[in-house]
Amino acid sequence: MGWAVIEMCETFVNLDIVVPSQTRYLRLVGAIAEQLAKELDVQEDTRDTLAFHLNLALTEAVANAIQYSSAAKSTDSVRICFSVDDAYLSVRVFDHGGGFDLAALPSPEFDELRERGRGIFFIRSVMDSVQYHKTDSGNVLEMRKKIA
Amino acid sequence: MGWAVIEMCETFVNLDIVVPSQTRYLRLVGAIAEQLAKELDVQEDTRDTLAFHLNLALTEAVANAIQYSSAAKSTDSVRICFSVDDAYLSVRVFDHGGGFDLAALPSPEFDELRERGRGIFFIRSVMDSVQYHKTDSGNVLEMRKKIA
Amino acid sequence: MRAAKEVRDDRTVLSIQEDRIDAHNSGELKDLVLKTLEGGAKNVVIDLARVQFIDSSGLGALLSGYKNATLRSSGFALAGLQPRVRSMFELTRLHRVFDIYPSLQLALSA
Amino acid sequence: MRAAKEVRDDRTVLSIQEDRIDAHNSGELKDLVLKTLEGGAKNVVIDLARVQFIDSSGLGALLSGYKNATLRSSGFALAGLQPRVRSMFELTRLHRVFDIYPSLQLALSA
Ligand SMILES: Nc1ncnc2c1ncn2[C@@H]1O[C@H](COP(=O)(O)OP(=O)(O)O)[C@@H](O)[C@H]1O
Ligand SMILES: Nc1ncnc2c1ncn2[C@@H]1O[C@H](COP(=O)(O)OP(=O)(O)O)[C@@H](O)[C@H]1O
Repeated sequence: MGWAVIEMCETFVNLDIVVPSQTRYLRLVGAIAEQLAKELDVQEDTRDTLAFHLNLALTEAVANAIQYSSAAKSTDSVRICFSVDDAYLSVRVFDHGGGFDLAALPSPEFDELRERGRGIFFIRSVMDSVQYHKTDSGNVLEMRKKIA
Repeated sequence: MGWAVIEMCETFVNLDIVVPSQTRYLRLVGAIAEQLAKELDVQEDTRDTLAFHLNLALTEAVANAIQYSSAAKSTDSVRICFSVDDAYLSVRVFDHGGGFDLAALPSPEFDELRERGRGIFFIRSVMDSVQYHKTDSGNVLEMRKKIA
Repeated sequence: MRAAKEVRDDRTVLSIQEDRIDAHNSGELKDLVLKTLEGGAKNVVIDLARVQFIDSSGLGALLSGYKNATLRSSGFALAGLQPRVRSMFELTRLHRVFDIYPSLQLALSA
Repeated sequence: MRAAKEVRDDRTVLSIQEDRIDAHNSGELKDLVLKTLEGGAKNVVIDLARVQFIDSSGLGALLSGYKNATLRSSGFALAGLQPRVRSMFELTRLHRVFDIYPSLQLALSA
């Protein structure tokens, strides 16, 4: 007769990371996002999918932050903030480029075999909400995902 | 006849992370340290040991930063910076407590079965050099490890 | 990008040795496929069995290969898609565009 | 701290269900062992087979258990140490202090 002695089930997360604005860091950022998903208090069977989705969303968002900022400043770095409020995981990716109008972005035309333009589509596919706005500390892409 | 087409072997790392000053983050910090070790360009057979050693050193250092700062400010956060220069991985852990004299710290007496006092010993065992100094942005424990 | 190139009968197999394709190495993948086609390959198979993750730029590199191959009347097939990779093709409906085989072996005997 | 307690003949087995013991949960481990001894257990075995990582505070919790057990004339053994965990005992020479068995089975048949 085994019995569970004490069980902790607190959802948490508050993590800030800063990496140089270089694509070689995408792998590490993706891996950290997966690690973080594994620490979250989500159901066992959805954990691997959540890890994949966070990896993908972060990879796409940070790649854009690098690409569309680099014209501005090549010694730049990318800041990424993870946090949980209520039942949402929220991830913010900052960039220092010219910004863009996320709401005006059309969905990709699947029949046109263009090589680009699927990044935001993937982010929207795997996250529950996506917003982009300009702030005093740069532009920020904010992605939210319900985790409970 | 397969042949390697292009191979990139650049050692890199420059990662800043900030977590709340709470022990529940030790696991995540350790996991990120392991992830980072896996991204380094070290020999396959030493990678797992390096990952373990970084996990251990970070766990001990961050636990101390949390414990010996918390008297000062409980809403504090811990900042950890990873970087590579030459063939060394250097990790700095910042704290905002009263500080201590690392050089004056005696080695643990193994025959006395005291419950504490082995953290710095482990850090010294698995890293190549350890320093502690006070700076304007807080105290910093700097640990270096040769990786090439 | 680590990859192995091998000619088997009329096919040229590019086996990708990376576990991840993203904006850091997708340009190299694109170049590799292009050079292989420029080298006269007439039937290219990309073995993705080792690739556990691909992003939108990686799909773009494969689309570039597909379009180039078509222009040159070369075959262009993908093999060994892992679940996460496969899901990326399905989300963008690109699994209807590419010639996809479960494994390299099946691609070679097709 | 997730753990399972089981009485087998004259032994009380505490199976730790965590893959990691660090300053976040070592206090709970210490309390758990202390309560078990206070409850009258006379022969405690800690099964660490699932624990992949332990830090200095975790060793401290086990030392607390060891000292308490000795004071109460109870046996205190460890079983199933994984390589990383074992190396922590060796670095601090605590493997000479504790009664350590490769597996729970061997500890129970000792
Ligand atoms: N951080 C950003 N800063 C400026 N423009 C951006 C940013 N992210 C995305 N965009 C714009 O949105 C478009 C669509 O982005 P995305 O779907 O990721 O496709 P891609 O980057 O492959 O073109 C980009 O072409 C770019 O114009
Ligand atoms: N960041 C720190 N700030 C202040 N004092 C510290 C810090 N880190 C270590 N110390 C001091 O060094 C001693 C030894 O640390 P350690 O070997 O980790 O053992 P423990 O923390 O278990 O006592 C501590 O007891 C403490 O006095």
